[in-house]
Amino acid sequence: EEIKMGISLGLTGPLESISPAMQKGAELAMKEVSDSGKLLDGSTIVPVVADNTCADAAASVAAVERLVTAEGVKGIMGGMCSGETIASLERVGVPNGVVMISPSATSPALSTIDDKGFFFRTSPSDARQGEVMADIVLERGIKSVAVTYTNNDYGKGLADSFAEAYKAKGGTVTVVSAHDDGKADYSAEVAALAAAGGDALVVAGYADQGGSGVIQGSLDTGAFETFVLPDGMVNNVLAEKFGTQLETSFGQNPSAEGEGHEKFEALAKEAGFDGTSAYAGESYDASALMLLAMQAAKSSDPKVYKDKVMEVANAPGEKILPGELAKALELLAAGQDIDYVGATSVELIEPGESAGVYREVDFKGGKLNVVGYR
Amino acid sequence: MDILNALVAILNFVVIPAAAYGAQLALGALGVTLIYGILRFSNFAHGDTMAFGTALVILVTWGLQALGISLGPLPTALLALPIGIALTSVLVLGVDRAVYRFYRRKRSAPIILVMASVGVMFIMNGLTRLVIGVDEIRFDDGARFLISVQQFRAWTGLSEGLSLRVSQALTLVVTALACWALFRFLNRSRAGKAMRAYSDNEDLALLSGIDPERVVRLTWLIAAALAVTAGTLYGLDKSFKVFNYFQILLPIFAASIVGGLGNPLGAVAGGFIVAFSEVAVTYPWRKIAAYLGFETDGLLQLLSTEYKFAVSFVILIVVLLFRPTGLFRGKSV
Amino acid sequence: MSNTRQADAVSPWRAPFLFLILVALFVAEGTMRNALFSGSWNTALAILNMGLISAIMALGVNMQWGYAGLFNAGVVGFLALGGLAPVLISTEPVQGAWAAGGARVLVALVVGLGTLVLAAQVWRRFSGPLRVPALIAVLIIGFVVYRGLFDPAVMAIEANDSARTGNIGGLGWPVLLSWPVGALFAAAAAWGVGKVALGLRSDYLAIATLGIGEIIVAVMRNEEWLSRGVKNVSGIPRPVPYELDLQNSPDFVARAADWGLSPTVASGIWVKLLYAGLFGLVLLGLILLAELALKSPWGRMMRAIRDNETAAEAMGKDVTRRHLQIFIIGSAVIGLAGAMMVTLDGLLSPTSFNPLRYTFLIWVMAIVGGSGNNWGAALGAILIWFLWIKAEVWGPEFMRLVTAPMPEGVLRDHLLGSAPHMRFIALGLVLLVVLRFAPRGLVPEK
Amino acid sequence: MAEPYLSATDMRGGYGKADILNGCTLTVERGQIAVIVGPNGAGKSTAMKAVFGMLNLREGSVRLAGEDITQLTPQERVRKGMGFVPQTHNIFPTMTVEENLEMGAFIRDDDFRDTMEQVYTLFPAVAEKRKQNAGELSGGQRQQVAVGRALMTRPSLLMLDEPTAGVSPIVMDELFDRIIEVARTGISILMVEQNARQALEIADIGYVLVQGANRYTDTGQALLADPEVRRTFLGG
Amino acid sequence: MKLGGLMIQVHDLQKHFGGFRAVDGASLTIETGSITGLIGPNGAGKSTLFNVIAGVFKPTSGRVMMAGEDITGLPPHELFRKGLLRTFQLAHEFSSMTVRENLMMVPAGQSGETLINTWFRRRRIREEERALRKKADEVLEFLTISHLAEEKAGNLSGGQKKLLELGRTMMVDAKIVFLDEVGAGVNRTLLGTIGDAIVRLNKERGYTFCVIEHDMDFIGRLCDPVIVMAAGKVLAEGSADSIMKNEAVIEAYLGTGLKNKVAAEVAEEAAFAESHGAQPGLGSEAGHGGDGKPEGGL
Ligand SMILES: Nc1ncnc2c1ncn2[C@@H]1O[C@H](COP(=O)(O)OP(=O)(O)OP(=O)(O)O)[C@@H](O)[C@H]1O
Ligand SMILES: Nc1ncnc2c1ncn2[C@@H]1O[C@H](COP(=O)(O)OP(=O)(O)OP(=O)(O)O)[C@@H](O)[C@H]1O
Ligand SMILES: CC(C)C[C@H](N)C(=O)O
Ligand SMILES: [Mg+2]
Ligand SMILES: [Mg+2]
Repeated sequence: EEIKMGISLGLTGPLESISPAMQKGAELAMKEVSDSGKLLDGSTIVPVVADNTCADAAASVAAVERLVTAEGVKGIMGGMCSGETIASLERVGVPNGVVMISPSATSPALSTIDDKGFFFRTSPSDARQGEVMADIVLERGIKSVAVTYTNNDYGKGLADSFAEAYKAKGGTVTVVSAHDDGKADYSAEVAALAAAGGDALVVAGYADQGGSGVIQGSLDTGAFETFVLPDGMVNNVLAEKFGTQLETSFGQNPSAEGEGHEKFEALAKEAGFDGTSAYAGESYDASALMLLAMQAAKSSDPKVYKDKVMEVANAPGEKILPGELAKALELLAAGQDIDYVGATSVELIEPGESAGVYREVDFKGGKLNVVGYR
Repeated sequence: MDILNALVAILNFVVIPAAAYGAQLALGALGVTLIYGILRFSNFAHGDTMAFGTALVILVTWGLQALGISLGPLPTALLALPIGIALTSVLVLGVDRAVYRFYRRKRSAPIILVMASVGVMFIMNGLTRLVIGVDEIRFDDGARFLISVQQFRAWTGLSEGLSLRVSQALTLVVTALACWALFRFLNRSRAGKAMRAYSDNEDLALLSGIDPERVVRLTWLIAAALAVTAGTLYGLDKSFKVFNYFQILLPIFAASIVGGLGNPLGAVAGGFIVAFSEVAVTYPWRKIAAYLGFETDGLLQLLSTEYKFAVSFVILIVVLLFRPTGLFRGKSV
Repeated sequence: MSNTRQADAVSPWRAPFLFLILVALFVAEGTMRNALFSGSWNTALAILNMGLISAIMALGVNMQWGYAGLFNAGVVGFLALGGLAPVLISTEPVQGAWAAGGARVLVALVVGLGTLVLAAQVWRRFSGPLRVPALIAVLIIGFVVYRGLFDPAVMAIEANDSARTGNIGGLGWPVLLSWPVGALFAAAAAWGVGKVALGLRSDYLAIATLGIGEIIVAVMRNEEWLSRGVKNVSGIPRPVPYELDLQNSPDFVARAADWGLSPTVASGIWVKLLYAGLFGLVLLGLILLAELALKSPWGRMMRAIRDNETAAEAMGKDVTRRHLQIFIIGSAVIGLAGAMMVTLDGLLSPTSFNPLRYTFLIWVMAIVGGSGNNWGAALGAILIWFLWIKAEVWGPEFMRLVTAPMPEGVLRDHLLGSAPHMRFIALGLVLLVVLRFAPRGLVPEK
Repeated sequence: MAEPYLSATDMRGGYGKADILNGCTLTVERGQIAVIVGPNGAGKSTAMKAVFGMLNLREGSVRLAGEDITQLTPQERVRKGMGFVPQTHNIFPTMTVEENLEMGAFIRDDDFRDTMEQVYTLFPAVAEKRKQNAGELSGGQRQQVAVGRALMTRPSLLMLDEPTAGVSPIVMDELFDRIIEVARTGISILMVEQNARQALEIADIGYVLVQGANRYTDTGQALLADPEVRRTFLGG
Repeated sequence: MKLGGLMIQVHDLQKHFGGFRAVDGASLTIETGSITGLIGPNGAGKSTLFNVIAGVFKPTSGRVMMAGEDITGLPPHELFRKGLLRTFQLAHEFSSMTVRENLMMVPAGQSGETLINTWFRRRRIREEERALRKKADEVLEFLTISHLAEEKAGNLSGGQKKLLELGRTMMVDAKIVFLDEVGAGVNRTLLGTIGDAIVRLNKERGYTFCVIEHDMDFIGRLCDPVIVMAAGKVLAEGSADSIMKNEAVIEAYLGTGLKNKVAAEVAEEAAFAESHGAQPGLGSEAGHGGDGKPEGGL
């Protein structure tokens, strides 16, 4: 059987620069499974890519509609951005009964959405990240921060959950203000943040968007020296760009410790892309999960295999790392349990999202260093 | 001392950044306004012409850097600029030949030309991405700061710092020069007058022995030069990202309109109005107030920065209500 | 010396012919399975539905530009306002939201509006040196009172279960009702905007409306109490049955089987057909009204105004009033389309309201279709929308074609890797080609 | 007989499908004043445009100084020494009066300040307004600027489409005077006039154009003397 | 001419452009039922005065009354409803509409101009349209451009556009019509006919006219009184005869005749022009003699 799998990413638009690595990550898993020849008696996987533009819900719905109704995909690795994901899920995924596993849509709203069991994500809800971030900041002895967020559901949700947690734990938030992505200039935002003051600046944005614009402006004018950087910002690009200027900055992103991640990085390198790029690992895992669930359910019908996703993702069973998909398929075929770990230590909690293991990072020496996991 | 601190804070966070941003907008607006003034349509492809030109400049810069050529404290990109301009000019002239000339001959309504320019915008947009990809690119080398915050603090002993980047100073200087040169060119030189004559009354220009195609070519050449220069300076100051060059188009249009379309002085004034209204109106005065002896809890912010763009548009609309064709009495088709 | 444009004669068969082509495109999309078409009726209908809505938007733009020469570049704002209606009218009420601060917000808004009215009165009635200070005093006092009432009320509403709702909530009325309400919202805004800005000419009006559009969208993004701002409202009720319900209804499944369709596919098609019917009905109704108006002295008067305002004014036509009238009507139509679009999406997502997509693309549709011609605008809209969607597939396909003869290597990889960007190039090329062969639009005004 | 300086023979052509010109012939000798009169819409302006190459001719040819210029573009004709004042849209509205005149001298490389002074003495009213935008002038003043612009060109053939429309009597007299003077320097003049009686007074040759074809061709005096012509075309 | 009071009173009107006084304290009256001529050198401020009266420009100061009512600064469309019509010096046609439509759009209060009616009152509109069309065709007939009824107005010749300008004023019952150089560019034979029409409209329908024109033949034949403007002020006023003899007017405006060799001959022709005997632009008032003008000619 030839199984088509959809990949829905914002290949053009405001996140066009992190999409390629995500696409490659997803395709890597599919290729691995395909090459192994072990899925459902030698089925091959054909990835079909759709450009959801990230920003335009209507275009995303149209693109995903095409994947499902025209291409007849059996599952979708996507969507990418929360707003667009909600739209395509409600309009296409659920009505057509197609499983969607998003690597990166992190809005808390997706936890409560009525998905009829078709939606999962390999990233955690931002409700959790806010708490983790608040802990890290306080532990570093920073008692007062300014917060800027990218003005969308992701940024807003994250900023809110952080500010709430931080205040509850005794910190002071001097200001919470939005910045829009893709603006020509961030002087106004920097000026406002600087005027409000604070020991550090929390930047809940995107590394190659407004987020780095704000950081740039702050560094140039000397407004802030320390930046707190959540998932959208933790990125090698950022380290390359600012180098030692981020000496005192730190942050966290969903990503688990262990071999999984390193193995994935190696695989990615071999395949010619950067495995540490944001959400590349999550994309790999999302694809892998769907394919493994098929094997477990012995069916490529999403209505059937959707019930197996949680099962393959979680214990009990043998741990599966990136590059070991063939082994996992064999085990499943033999009726054994697996516990998929993958690139990001996947652990799905109800209602089908990553539990949220975060790695804490800093930028000492102009490099992205992992400090620990929590 | 505290008053000095307050002053420095305003300079550092409001005046200098807004002036630099204003100059960037102004430089872009000069190109838009020129095309509007002479060829009488709003060129939506201008932002992407800027992007395309800058992409070329970056490629050449990389080449130069690989050869070990540099300009000392100034960015190498300045050396690459002429080449970028030349290449972009070729492209732009080609586009005019392939696209706009047809509608000019047909005497199509300006709106048709605008729509054609939207088409060109899409194509250039894709082309730039093909050439250089979508990643953010930093290509500024040489010294970054004329005055850096640390230096300034060390010199003055003030607690507030002040920074002035090379790229900011460069942009300001280039903008002033470009505006002056363009103004003189249009109003004094023969070719410039021919361009204005053409824009006023095409047929009569023909009857005066002015070669319309030459005028058009010249216009595109200058516009291309302005676009590439604007794009490069902007990229040096911020960074190069294709997407941003589309986004900057809106404030550029706003700038050229509020100043009065077709008028170089207007473009520059418009650029600064837009920039200053964005930065100044949303500025929280708390810190300044504190330096002046009023401690408050509130931010003393008129409006939050989410509305900065809205604010600049409100100001723009108010200006237009009192000056319906812009501050400097622009044209309207 | 004449500056008049030479009108090429246009065959009367052109419009029907183009419509046939369009139909053929959709049929191809629905039936043919190849590199260019998907062969799925679901896709075809999905494109058609959004195409119909786009047609209504383009119709609104066409009314303003084509009939009256008003350059409204704030389409996205009126669209967004229209889109607010389904949320406020037909989503379920939010528990406790009204109690938290609903009344206070209303009072605050009334105070805000009252301030503006008062300020306008002051400006009109007063003269002399007191005028400006009085105006400023009114504005400042009004602003302070307004913020005093507004801010706490908003905080209270937003604090009310902010993860799931945090907004004022809807009335729970039928969603179809929200369509005219959406039109009304947009019309009301257009009235205010028109009063202020319609004195401006061409591109100046354009930039002013562009700004107003941005402001409206900015408000919708940031005023969370209203419609959750950037956190989006999803799950907006719809006027047609849900696919899953259909799939679970034995009746429907049986009928689908008669047609030889799987229940999933059939339910998708059926729902989309229902939508298409609704949208088509609205579109045709609007076109009918518009055509009747345009082919009567009213239309003649509008054309006269568009041609030469000074002369029309001297011939006794109240240009200002007529401009306002058509601006309001056009905006209402755009608002209606906005409400319909949000209903179709089931989602209000203010971040997606960007001017490229919802102002310029709509303009492209209206102009490519042929400004001044209702059928043209509709045709242009559906066609451009079709291309906008298909460019996603055709662009990369085109790239594959181009690179096929190339030797393996870095360049080829680079080009193939950049295939998605061909979407823009493809779209741009198509736009230019259409404009080239129909420089006054596909179906020009006679 | 030597060939006339300008001879446009048997011109046929129009804007769209229908022909406006139906075999119209115009000739002007060196230093002569030729005047075209005729009812509104007769095709006078069209004939002028045709002579100037702004209209595609289906038939007929235009020869200047013995050279066939039928295929030349208007610009090239300007360089051959033709100057033209159109009936409408004949100024650059957002340029100053002075710049308008400068544009008239665009193809001249020599010093044209003299000529400009002459134009200013001819039209003192516009001299006062030399720094003002031409678009802000009154109707008659614009007309004066337009004629002034053409005079700046120093053409060898000057074509004027209703130069005196909207011009006050005193200026009109000056203008006709000046035209005679110009013609005496050897420049040929081809003009359309509705102030026909005055124009024919000074005309060496007059053409009455009706529906794109020559109806009468004679000396100015002869046409003035013809009662039929007077009644139907010159207003009694 | 029987006069029934004052149709228009202009009181100390000023209109400045920047520092320039285009109209500089003009006061004048137009009597009901008259055909008043307004002449003056180029740039005297005639068109500007018209534009102020017709509401295109707001006056810098001064007042305009129409039939005793203050109409200063009213917008043009309201003036139209009060019966004040005007034509433009530079033709303002509706260029993308046909010539007939240009005329049919003129009358005010057409029921088809109300949006609701266009949907629910089709019958009534059709009837009105039929009547309008008939009227428009009559006007076209009169202006000798019936064959152009379906032509786009933008394609008309210069003179035809002028005719259309005039034709529009004939579509409704006006009280006062301001004509700004209808004659410029119009064939003189046709202008004669237009003159007749003006007289007829004046006599039969009681229109008051105010006419700017540089063709003194035309002015002389039609107008009484004639007002002369110069430099933004009223220079002289009186019958056409007296005006043409007025030294100041001759100096500022009329000039001393066509200074060429045939001036005398022209003067002779003037003799057989009856009525006021004015030979336009020629200024040679030979027929009346004794005005002390030089013979003219070089
Ligand atoms: N918009 C304007 N700005 C500046 N000056 C102006 C403007 N409009 C008119 N003028 C000046 O006002 C004066 C009067 O112009 P107006 O058009 O009223 O003259 P006119 O008497 O109608 O002349 P003509 O007989 O040539 O039509 C002229 O000198 C003209 O230059
Ligand atoms: N651009 C055009 N397109 C189509 N027809 C035109 C165009 N210009 C003029 N015509 C038509 O050509 C005919 C002749 O026009 P032309 O301008 O040559 O007349 P004219 O003799 O100069 O008249 P006038 O004395 O009124 O200026 C007219 O019937 C007019 O309707
Ligand atoms: C790609 C990610 C940064 C997207 C983001 N987490 C969102 O939900 O929108
Ligand atoms: Mg003519
Ligand atoms: Mg005048």
